[in-house]
Amino acid sequence: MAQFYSDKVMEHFTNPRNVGEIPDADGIGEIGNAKCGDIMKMYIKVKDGLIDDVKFKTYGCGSAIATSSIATEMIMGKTIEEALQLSNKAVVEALDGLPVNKIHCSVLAEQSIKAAIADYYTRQGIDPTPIVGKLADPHQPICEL
Amino acid sequence: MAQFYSDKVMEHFTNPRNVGEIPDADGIGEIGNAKCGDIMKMYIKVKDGLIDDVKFKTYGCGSAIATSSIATEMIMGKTIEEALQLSNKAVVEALDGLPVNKIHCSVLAEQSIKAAIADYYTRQGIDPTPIVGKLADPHQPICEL
Amino acid sequence: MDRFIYADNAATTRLLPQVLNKMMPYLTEQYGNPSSLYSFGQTARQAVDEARDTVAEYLNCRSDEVFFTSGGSEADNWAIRMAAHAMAKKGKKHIISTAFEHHAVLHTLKALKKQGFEITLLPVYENGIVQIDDLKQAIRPDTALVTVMFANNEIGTIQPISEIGAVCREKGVFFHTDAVQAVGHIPVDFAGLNIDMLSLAAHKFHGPKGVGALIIRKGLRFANLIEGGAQEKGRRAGTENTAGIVGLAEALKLACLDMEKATPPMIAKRDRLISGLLGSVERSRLNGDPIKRLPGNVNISFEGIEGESLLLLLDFKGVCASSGSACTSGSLDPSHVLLSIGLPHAIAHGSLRLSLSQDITDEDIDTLLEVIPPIINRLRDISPLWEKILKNEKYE
Amino acid sequence: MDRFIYADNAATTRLLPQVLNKMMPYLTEQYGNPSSLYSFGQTARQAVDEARDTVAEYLNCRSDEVFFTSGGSEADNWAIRMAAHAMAKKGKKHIISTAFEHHAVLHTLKALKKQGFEITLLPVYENGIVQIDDLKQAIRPDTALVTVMFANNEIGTIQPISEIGAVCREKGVFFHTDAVQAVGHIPVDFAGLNIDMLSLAAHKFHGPKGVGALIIRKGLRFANLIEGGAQEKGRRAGTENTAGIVGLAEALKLACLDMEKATPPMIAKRDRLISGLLGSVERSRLNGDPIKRLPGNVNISFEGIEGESLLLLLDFKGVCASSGSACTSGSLDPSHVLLSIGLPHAIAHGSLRLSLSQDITDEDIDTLLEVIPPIINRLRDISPLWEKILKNEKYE
Ligand SMILES: Cc1ncc(COP(=O)(O)O)c(C=O)c1O
Ligand SMILES: Cc1ncc(COP(=O)(O)O)c(C=O)c1O
Repeated sequence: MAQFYSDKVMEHFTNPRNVGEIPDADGIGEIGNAKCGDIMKMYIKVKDGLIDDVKFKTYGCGSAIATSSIATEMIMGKTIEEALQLSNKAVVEALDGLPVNKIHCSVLAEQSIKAAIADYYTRQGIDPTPIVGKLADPHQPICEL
Repeated sequence: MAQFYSDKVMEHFTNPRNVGEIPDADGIGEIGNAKCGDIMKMYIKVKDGLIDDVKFKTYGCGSAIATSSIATEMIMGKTIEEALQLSNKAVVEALDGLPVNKIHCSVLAEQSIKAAIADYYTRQGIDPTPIVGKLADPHQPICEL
Repeated sequence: MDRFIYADNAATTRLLPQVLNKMMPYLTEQYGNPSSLYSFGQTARQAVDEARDTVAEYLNCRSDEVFFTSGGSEADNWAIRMAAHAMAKKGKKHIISTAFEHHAVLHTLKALKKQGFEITLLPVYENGIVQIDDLKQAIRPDTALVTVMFANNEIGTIQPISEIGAVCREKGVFFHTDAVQAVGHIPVDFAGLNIDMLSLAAHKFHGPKGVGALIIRKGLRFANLIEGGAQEKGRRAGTENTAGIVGLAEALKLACLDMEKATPPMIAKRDRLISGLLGSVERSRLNGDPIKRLPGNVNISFEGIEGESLLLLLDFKGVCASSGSACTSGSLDPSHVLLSIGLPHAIAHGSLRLSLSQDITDEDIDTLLEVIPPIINRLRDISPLWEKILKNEKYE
Repeated sequence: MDRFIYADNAATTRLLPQVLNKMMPYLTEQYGNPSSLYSFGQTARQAVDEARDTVAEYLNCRSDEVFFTSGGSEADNWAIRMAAHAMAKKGKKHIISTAFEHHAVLHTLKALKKQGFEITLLPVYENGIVQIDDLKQAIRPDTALVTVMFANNEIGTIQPISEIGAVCREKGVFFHTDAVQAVGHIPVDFAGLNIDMLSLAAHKFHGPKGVGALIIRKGLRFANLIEGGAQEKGRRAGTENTAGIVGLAEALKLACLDMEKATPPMIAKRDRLISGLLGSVERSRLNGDPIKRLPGNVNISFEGIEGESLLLLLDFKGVCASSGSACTSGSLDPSHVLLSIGLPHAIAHGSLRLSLSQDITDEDIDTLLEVIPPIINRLRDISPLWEKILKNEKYE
């Protein structure tokens, strides 16, 4: 059965890991907008500088859902520093590649994690910008990157 | 078996009637030229005002050969006046039609008969023009009509 | 995989075995070139001529008005470009079309625009139907051509072709219609509708891919798109695709002979599918006029979800369908068709097109009605957009 | 009918059963649209992608340089028109070609001429081969494009493509070659020959009719001939003819794999046919270079007869062949190819093209050598032109 996506993407799309919300999350990040057809929302729980739990909700195409899923796996249990280093490229590689016109989904995943961490710092009263860097405007269409 | 030409054309092309030369012809008419790919040469024998014999030789395509053949049949035994009235249209009809781009062949047939009759009159010392009318210049490409 | 339900007949259709049977001689022993003199070639010639007669018979045009092409796109390009260039010589550089034409038309118009043509795209309103008064107002002394599709490929709405034809004829403006979605599905009467040029594609009515036709009214003569040999009376060069042409004609014949009988049950299935989905999925809406639409077209938007992920999950269930979401096409914006009828982007992204054929059974409809709502719910469950919608939050 | 001998393979070829077998899934169950997302469509997509890779492999180009079209004519039109228009914007409106190109090229050039392009047609001399010095002299600062066919369709002569490619590359002029007669018959190395664009058609090498390709060098990007959907990376719109594309690739593969083994016996048959006919029919001559010609091409003129009647009589004997006579084509002048190599009209009219394939056996060659001379004699017997020739009369 020929597929548009790699087996890995399909696997994550069909059985997404860490779907849902964390009611008492320490940080929440949302990136994307309805106009573009992609919204990712990441919830993190932080304990001792580690990502203790992460969950996501995604509105979007197959690769948007798959990239969110694998990204949560990739940062689960990692330090915040490690999570911040997750690049969209690493996500693409972990999924055995994405079609060219879907690369923006991996950017969304990276950015939504950063946004959640930034939110975490903000809640702690710490300015996230020096740590997290400049984030994409959540209302700017990342799909046009 | 599908054909480009009508059965009648094919029949006359395959078994042309009255092919050859008349060594002591009373009139010979030749129309067409090699450049156009069509030359018809008609030989007639006249007796008591009737076409006593007619033969042809033709260089040309299938319909050129078929039109010459059927034209000889159509004037054989007829009076000169009747032979002069043979129109290219009658030849086309007798052949159950010709493809549009082959109509000029029937004109060649008509003209070559007229040319042979004109030659007959000339040999008799009679100016053929008032009787036969103006003939196509034998060296003008009739195919471009 | 459960059942296999092919509900994407507006994209392409199954080649009917009867049609393939008719084509087979020309894919095997009868490989002669129709332009060859010998009888082996003339047999192919005869097949092409008969196909032309068949097309003429079922579309009510003359045989010598039928020009075979490689498909709908070529026919559209040929008609529009060449009419435009011919008219431009007479100083007419204005073309009228609609906002929701197929890209074969719109992108051709875009190319013409770059070359200095002025394009007016008529609105199609919420129901997806052109209004004749808009057309009347748009026609100017320098209007070269009106090109309006017969039926839309995404939302299936049928345009008032008869009225458009009448207006164009009266005003002396050429009228082309892209009838790729209409031919073989609803009656198409070339002569009776005052059409000057009409495009069609065989693979949309159970014929082969890679073959279509442009019908050009007798007496109209524009330049060629594909120059070369003397095929198609010197107006479309290229060795004839005998098998394809024979297949086109046979498929058209079968579709037209069947149409009267096949249409009412198809409409019944379509309408059951529409009301079933609208009834069982909240915040869903039908796109395009409910009545003036192709017998097999269903197009529904579901808020809060994105079309591609819906298609993928349907694929797991053995359902082939299509969406107007940008993600399917690889472009950024969702379908221009859905935007043209006023859908917001976010809603357009959540659209699903199911296009039926006679292969679809009542059980298939049951299956679709059973399978689709839970998939929508599943996607909504993980959708932050759906969250916002439920909370009545503003989005977009 | 006696034996059936198909000796018109330059017109079109028999679709090989192995090729049809490869196509069959896409003419039956696998009817999915390659542009569709669902797996049913992706199976077709995969087939198209693999076909593209195969073409790339056997022509030594990149997969992303292969654009499928509806045939050779479309490919020629696309390449020439669009390169011309692109270059015109840079003030380059001069195109170089040859006097004996296929009409798909020549008529396209004619259309461009009307639009203000200047066309130089290089002579091809008695042997039917372009001279590289002529090309060098013809190239000007405003030369937009050189288009020279790889091998001629009537007289089979093979052009010095490598030298032409080198000159064009050196001078920075785009080079298109119509390789419709070459591909599948002689080695064609796209990258190695410095070709910028190359046209081919499947039905000339035992593939299906109605499908071809234009190979466009990576980095070159001209306008589209057929605008519309995103197929072929947005450069050639139209729902993909999956079966045709698969057939093209399979036929190309088989032809190329077989070429080394098949060519020497084909050349042997060709040369036996040529020398047999020249030996047994007085006042006959071979048209085109005897060595630099396609393995299957025989083209001989017989004085004093006209080609069409020869073809009809051959047809009775079960022989399919072709002629350069005007009568065959419905035009007035005999083939421009035969005139381009200096044949007088009258002699050009009496030409016969026999184009062989691997189906042709040694017995077939015997039959041809047996059957043809008496037919020539029969036609000469009733030919007043032959009379003149025998009498050494001037004619024409
Ligand atoms: C040299 C050459 N170019 C172009 C063509 C046109 O190819 P097609 O008929 O497939 O369009 C042909 C054959 O007809 C040809 O022999
Ligand atoms: C309305 C409409 N026009 C044109 C086309 C193009 O047809 P094809 O893909 O056969 O070129 C299509 C289908 O793709 C269509 O639906």
